Amino acid sequence: MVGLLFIGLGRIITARVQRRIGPPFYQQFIDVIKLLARESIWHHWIMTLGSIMALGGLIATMVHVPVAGWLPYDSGGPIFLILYLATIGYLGMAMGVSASGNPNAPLGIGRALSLMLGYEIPFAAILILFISLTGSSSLTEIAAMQTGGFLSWNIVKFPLAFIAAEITVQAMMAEKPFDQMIAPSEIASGPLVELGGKFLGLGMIQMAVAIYFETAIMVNLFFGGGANIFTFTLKQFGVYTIAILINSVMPRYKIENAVRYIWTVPLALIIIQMLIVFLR
Amino acid sequence: MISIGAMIILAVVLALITRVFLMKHKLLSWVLFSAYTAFSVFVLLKLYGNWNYFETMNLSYLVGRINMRPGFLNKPLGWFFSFFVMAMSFLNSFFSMGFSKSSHSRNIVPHWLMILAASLTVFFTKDWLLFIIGWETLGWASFFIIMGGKQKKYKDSMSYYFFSLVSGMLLIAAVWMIGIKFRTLNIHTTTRSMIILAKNTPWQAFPTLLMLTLSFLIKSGAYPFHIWAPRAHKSAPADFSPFISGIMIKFGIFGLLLYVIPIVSKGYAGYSIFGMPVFAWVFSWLGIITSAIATVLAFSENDAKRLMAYSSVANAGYIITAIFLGTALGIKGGLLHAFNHMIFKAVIFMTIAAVVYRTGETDMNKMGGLAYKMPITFMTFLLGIIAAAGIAPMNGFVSKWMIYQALLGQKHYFMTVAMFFASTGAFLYLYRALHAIFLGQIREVHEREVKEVPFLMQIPMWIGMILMFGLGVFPGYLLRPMMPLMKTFGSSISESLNVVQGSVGSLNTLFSTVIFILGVVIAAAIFFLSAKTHKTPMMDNYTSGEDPEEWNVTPNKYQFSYGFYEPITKMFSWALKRSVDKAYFKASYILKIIGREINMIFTDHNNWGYAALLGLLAMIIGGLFL
Amino acid sequence: MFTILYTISLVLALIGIFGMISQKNLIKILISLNILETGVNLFLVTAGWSAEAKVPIITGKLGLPAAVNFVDPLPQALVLTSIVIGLGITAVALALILRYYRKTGSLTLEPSEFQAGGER
Amino acid sequence: MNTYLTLLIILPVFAAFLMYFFRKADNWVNIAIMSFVTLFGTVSSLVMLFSQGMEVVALGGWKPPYGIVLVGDQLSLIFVALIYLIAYLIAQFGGIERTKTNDHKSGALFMLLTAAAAGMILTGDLFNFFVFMELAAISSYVLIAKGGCRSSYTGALKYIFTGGLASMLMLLGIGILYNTTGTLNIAHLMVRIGLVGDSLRWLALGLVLCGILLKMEVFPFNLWVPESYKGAPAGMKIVLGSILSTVGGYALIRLYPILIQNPGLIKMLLPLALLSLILAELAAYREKHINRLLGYSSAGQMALVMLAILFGGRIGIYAAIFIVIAHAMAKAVLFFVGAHFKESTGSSMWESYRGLSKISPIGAALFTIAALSLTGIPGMMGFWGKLSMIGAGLASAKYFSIAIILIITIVEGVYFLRISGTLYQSTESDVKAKASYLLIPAVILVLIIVLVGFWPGCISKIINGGVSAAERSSEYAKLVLDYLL
Repeated sequence: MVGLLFIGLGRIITARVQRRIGPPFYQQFIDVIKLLARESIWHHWIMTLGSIMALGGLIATMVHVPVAGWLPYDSGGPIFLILYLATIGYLGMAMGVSASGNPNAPLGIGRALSLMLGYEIPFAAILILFISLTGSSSLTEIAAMQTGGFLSWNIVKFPLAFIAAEITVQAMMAEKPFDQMIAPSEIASGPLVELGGKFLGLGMIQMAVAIYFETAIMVNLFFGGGANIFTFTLKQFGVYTIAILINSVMPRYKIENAVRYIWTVPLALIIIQMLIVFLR
Repeated sequence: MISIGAMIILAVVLALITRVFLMKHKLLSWVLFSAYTAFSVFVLLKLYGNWNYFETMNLSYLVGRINMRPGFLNKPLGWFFSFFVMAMSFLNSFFSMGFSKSSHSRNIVPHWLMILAASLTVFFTKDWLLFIIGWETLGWASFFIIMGGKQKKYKDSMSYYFFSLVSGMLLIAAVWMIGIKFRTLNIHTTTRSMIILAKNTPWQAFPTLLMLTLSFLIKSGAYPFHIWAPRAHKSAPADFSPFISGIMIKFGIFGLLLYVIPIVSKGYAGYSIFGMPVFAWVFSWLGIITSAIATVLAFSENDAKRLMAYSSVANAGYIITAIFLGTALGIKGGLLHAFNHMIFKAVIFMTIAAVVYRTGETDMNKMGGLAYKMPITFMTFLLGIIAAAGIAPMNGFVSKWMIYQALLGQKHYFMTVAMFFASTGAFLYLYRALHAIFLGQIREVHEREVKEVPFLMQIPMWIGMILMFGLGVFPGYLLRPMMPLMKTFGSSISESLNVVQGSVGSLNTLFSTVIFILGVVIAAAIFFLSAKTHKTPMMDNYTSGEDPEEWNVTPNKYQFSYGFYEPITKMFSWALKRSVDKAYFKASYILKIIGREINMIFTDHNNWGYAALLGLLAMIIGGLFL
Repeated sequence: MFTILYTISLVLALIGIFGMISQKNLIKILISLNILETGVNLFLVTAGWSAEAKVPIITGKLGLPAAVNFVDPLPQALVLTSIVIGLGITAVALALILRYYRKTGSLTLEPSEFQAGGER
Repeated sequence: MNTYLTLLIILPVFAAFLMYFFRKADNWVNIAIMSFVTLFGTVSSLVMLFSQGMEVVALGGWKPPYGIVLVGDQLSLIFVALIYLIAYLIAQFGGIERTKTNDHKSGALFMLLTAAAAGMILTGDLFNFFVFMELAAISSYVLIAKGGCRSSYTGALKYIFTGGLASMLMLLGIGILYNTTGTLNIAHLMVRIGLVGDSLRWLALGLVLCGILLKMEVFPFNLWVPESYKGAPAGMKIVLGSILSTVGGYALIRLYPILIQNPGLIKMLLPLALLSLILAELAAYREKHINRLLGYSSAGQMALVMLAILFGGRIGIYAAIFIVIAHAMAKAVLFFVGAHFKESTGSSMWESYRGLSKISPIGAALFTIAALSLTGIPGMMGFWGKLSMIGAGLASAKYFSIAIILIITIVEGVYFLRISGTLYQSTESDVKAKASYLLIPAVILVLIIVLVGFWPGCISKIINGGVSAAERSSEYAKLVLDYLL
């Protein structure tokens, strides 16, 4: 829900940046409900399986990300599990759209995965930085480490890492300049090309869920979690806003340039950050 | 209770029988094979827990001054590996029974039985001599299986045999160094002596350890020696590839765990780096480099079996890294990953074999959409790649997670990042295989001809699926029996069924799986509660309702497979250009040229040969004044 | 005297070896081999010879004890054997050279074609 | 028992003359004579071997060191038994007589050769050794030339010249030895060799070695090898590969106590053996003609034997004996099977043997096993030799040589299994298996190879006896000299 709200608000922001008025913030909810209500065409049960697996995987991932220190189960927000559970969502999505038989879809997926290869590495480096500092791979503990006011937030302590993470998350959310997988003008929205009706609706929900937990991870890593759910969501929205703002003014990279960029700038930043931390 | 030696002899005898008398009766020999493996599994199950059970053969060998009576000893490490060998072969035999109808080589059963005998020897032997014997028998026996009487496969099998010989030679040399130093060839006593030696004078232990490590690494396809893996897998009969990938690659791991790791982790007192002996550190890195390079090579691979072979090499890389960390967690993670990899990679190769069985192809560019015709195979493959990519609810994730934990626990951050690269890369190429083989557009030929494989071949697939999922949810079912094994590596944690302890966190697999299933249920609820669906053929959508035929659009044209990861491949072209393969080819070419030149010496009838003789005389006389 | 004999024999042997190395004609190589052989035989005989010694033939008249200075008879026996062997080798070699000449029309050993096919 | 030792040499010579009288008779008479003689030799030498004694016969009643002695100890009897066994198999199952040169002359020459080989092994006198060597050489020259093709003559002529040169050098060495020590009895030489001055001893032993190295096919004395192996008739190939090289190996082992008194000489021989090994095996790696390939391989194996001896020590000698035996057997198998293949396909190029396993499965299996044995793969006889040899090298800290040996073993394994692989490739061909009787001896030998491969204990005791005989030179000398004195 929150993710959909974010997307709606994000569309407004984009429009404002581009000097348009934009849709209302609840537009996204309307879209989803409308799509779910429509009769849709499908080709094969694997499409269904893929869609369900994708959404299921992403929901499962979302559950593991602590929101303001709160979790439905005392798992502590295990970061590796989160990363790899998210992957099953992506795999499901990829499988579903592959089964649709449209060559644009796997093309988009191929790009998405290439990009994933790019951003996982600096992201892993960032995680390792925090894990080494806290001695725990639990997001809850990483967030808990930052309690005590603005100055103890990691964004302040490790600004370089934050910049790197921001670029990485930009790629993770497939926002410009890293939206090669969607690329509406080149490959007709890539993975989404063959999806219609409720498949597209599910796809939108997936996207919303993904945005939700990605921003939540960022908040936990750099903004000290949140005292309660509202501040937490606010922070999430802040992160998303940054992404949207960058998105609205950026052109698109070629995929190999994107990966190369991710492997140079953010990785260099994070390594400098690591050196600073470890040599201090 | 039947003894281990008798089981080995039984295998050899059965091999002879099948080779000599049953060449014409393939099915019967597979049934015999199946019966033998089932029997072995039974015997091994009875042996579990009976540690330190030993038997000695009534033969005495005199090797140098070392007089010995070879024998077998039941240790947890050997037990586990041999159990998996037998169990996997047993599963595989069902598959092969169904498979062996077509133009399938008749040589497989006898040589496979030889391999089983050799592997039992290697896993249970008490002394190095039998170890060498088993080790080298593996080489030639698999050479004949891999070649399978096909002319075009012979070069590939040769490359396997070459590396196998190299490994064997290094092993012999190392074993002799041990034998000369300690005056015995008993593996377990020399381990203890070696630990002491390594503690006191590491430089004396170093060459032996290095040779042994190299020998074992060659067998597990580590980096500069990895080139045999894709070739052997590609050329091997489709139903033997699971065994190569699942088992053969693990022999090296077994060797490392048997001798090298205990010494390096316990006693090695050489220079250390980051709190780890340089020796272990270097080979840990080698493991990670192996996985990274194999991953990159796999991106641009178009052959399904070669791709999976690179994946196996990458996984062997993780295992090597993990066990060389030397910590209990690392070894546990490595071992668990080794066993998990046995299961999921064997299953993946079985599905590929099923595809080969129906289509006769391994080139992924010539396939596509097979999932629509072979759903069971597809599901198996899907679960297999989920496990292989180390994604959450499957067994591959647990062991990968443990390896990450072990790496982080030892603060090897760069290795962790490199492993992330390899792991994500695995997801890339595995998805590519999934897409190119099973998804997308189905070829018209396959649309007409392909159907699901017979039930006999489905049995191991079903079992594999259950195992992968079951061990993913309850890794404890594997970790608990492994406790006596881990005790030999100095870890005495009692394992619970579904919670795995790491160095910087713990993992509740049951919980995460339940959450995942709940997520799927929610998603399914959303899906099924919403509006109806309407099935249309795939081709309808492209041409906006027009007849695809008129637009000259065919399924064959609409399958996107070729050059799947071209951008990434392009990025790594600098690395691919300088491949090790070329160096090997170059070396082989140079060897041939030298050979020809030497031939000329012998065939050329000019008298300069006598001049060489005179040179010899001069040398003998000149030696006087030296 | 010894020195001269040894020198001559060794020089002969060396000439033979040199001939074998430098010549290409089969007959000439054989002749060089024979020269070498002569040199070696001469060396052997020299080894048994000693100055002012008696002939190693025991006759009835000369019933003397062993203290008498004999020429060592053993090398002479050896040389006899060796000469016979040399003769045999020479004969066999000549026969073979003849056969070779008939077969190929050449008296030098030509390199056989490298990839010669099915011939035995 | 003493007479048996003499009979081992006399009987074949007698048979050779006997054959002349049966020249008009059927072939089987000759075969019967040869088989009887060689079988008798095999059995009697084995009986003597197991009776554990040491036999010394002074010929003509002349006592050593003046007269010629025949010495049958544990070492020499092993070798006599071996060469007689192989000679028997050749004679009985299609060697000399059943090839194209279908006459009694080959048989007579073969018998002479056998006698000479046995004589070389049994004699205790250096000059006598030389004489037997020349006898063997002359018969083998002629036998090689019996092949009748161009390379037979080329090979024979090359062999004659190399052999003539080497034997003359050896004779020179013997002359020097006699001149300085005053004896030619090997046992006596062992005692007296210390009397010779360093440089002269060096020269003499170096020259004597020339003759032995020729028989062992060590570079640069092996330039005749490929052509002779290619040109010789089938049986003669086996004689060359399995009997003559074996005798060379024996001679080196026997003379080892003398050689060891010149440590420098061993230092000089080591690189030579290594060079020989490398050259031979690399040449074989490229070779396409099967008989030449096997010839190169023989040279390589003999270089291995030489290396094993040079590594020294008990285990080195043990390895040397083991390798010699394994090589003789495996090489005989390979040549038998090779002749069978040649008869079947009409070609000697191993690349044309594709798919022969379908036509002659037993032949292919025998070839593979023998090849694996030569490579030193476990389960076969050759493995134990190679294993002991590597141990010997490492024990004497010759790491470089061991590295070379291991690398070369890999090359060897590759080229042998390449041929085996070719045999097992499937093709369509209308070739029929011919001359399958050639496989009978191969089966016998392979059974021995595999038996020993799995249970080396059955012969290691005998070999150890041989090792003791070879190693304890002073004891040997004392025994020979005291035996009749």
